[in-house]
Amino acid sequence: MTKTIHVQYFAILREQRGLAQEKLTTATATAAEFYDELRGRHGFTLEAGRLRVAVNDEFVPWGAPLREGDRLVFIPPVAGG
Amino acid sequence: MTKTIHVQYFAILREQRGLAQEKLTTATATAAEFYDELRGRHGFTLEAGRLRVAVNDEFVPWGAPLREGDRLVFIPPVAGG
Amino acid sequence: MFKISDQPIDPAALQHQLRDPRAGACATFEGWVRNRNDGQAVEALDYEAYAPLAEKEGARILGEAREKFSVLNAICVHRIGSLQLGDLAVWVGVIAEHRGDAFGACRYIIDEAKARVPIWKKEHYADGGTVWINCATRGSAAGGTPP
Amino acid sequence: MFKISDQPIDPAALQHQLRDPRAGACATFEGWVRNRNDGQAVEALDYEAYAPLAEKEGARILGEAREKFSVLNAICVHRIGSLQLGDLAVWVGVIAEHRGDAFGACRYIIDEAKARVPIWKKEHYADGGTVWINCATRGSAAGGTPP
Repeated sequence: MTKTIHVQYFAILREQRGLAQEKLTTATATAAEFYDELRGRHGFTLEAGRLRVAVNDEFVPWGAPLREGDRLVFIPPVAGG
Repeated sequence: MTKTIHVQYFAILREQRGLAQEKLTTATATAAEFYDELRGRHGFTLEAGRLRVAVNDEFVPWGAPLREGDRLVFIPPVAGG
Repeated sequence: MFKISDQPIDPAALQHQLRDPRAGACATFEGWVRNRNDGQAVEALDYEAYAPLAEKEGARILGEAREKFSVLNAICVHRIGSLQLGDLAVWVGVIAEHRGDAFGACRYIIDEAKARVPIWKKEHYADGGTVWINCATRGSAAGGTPP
Repeated sequence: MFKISDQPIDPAALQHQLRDPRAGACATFEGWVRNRNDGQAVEALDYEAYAPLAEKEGARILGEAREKFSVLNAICVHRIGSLQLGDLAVWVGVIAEHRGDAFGACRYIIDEAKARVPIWKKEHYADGGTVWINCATRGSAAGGTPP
């Protein structure tokens, strides 16, 4: 079953994708599977192991199931300050 | 042999002496002996063990010899900040 | 209060918000854009944040600091956008009755913020290259634009 | 620079003196007059210093901080005279390339200054009593004026 997911990109992911956000449909079941799909499609250099993921503005485990209309953010290693 | 010593008082010693500085002659040989003499004369409540002593604006050991014209300060426990 | 700001930070105004007659100690930390990093001459920085989650995670960190230390109040503001050398990138201020708690909490907040809050930093070097800090080692394909 | 001042301290001006393009971190500490100490309601404070030795000892402490930590610059100013609640009694500012050194040196300077620099503090309490802090336990004959 496919769902529509809203994805927002920051930092190196935004530059590698060439845009800041997009709406996509996917048949994948979890955040991890979805990132792997996107990585193949957009050529992201970072492996999932170096990222965290947030759904609807909260950190979630990579195994979190995707639901119709979720807003996803993949979070590269941070460097505040 | 007596010498003239200039003494400056701070904080509780200044209040107990009732003045900020004075010139005194003494026959004592060291800072420690001189403080004991003053303690007896002025009724200072603090024992030497709780004080430090400075001669000519430098900390010195209590056994430091006194010389004519020295400027002495007895230093109560500090409480900066 | 933990805030992401696209405007210059005003430390005097923030510290004024912290005034409290019970406080005997105020510790602050400022992160400034410096002219070198890892031996590279830095010319400017871009900061980018995922603001809604950054402010939530920042608020969590302030809450943890209050649990670990006896703190009266704490504020952290992180700047985003294009910054020049010497600009103030992040400000942390903590007040407490005693200095040990003020220092401890201030250090905890900046350490955790740098490790956990989704804010990214892109350095622009004198040689024309750029790197997203931490995203990759300089010079690798992932790291940014080679000079 | 370690200075005893009988005029109000201006933190913004002092921090401005610390600006340096090499610095990535600035840690500051402020000691404020607070409204309680050891359960007593404090109304005001007098600070008194043996200034020539205080400034020498303070300069020694700054030198030690530079030996122990990788510091670019450090300033400490201690106020003397009559202070009211909330007034700034002491300001320490340290800049360094990295925050660990800035925090470590700032903490070292205030800890050593409080332990070693000849500055004395007399508290005035709401009940009319006064105590020279550290000179004696409150209530003893040596401690000051009972209410």
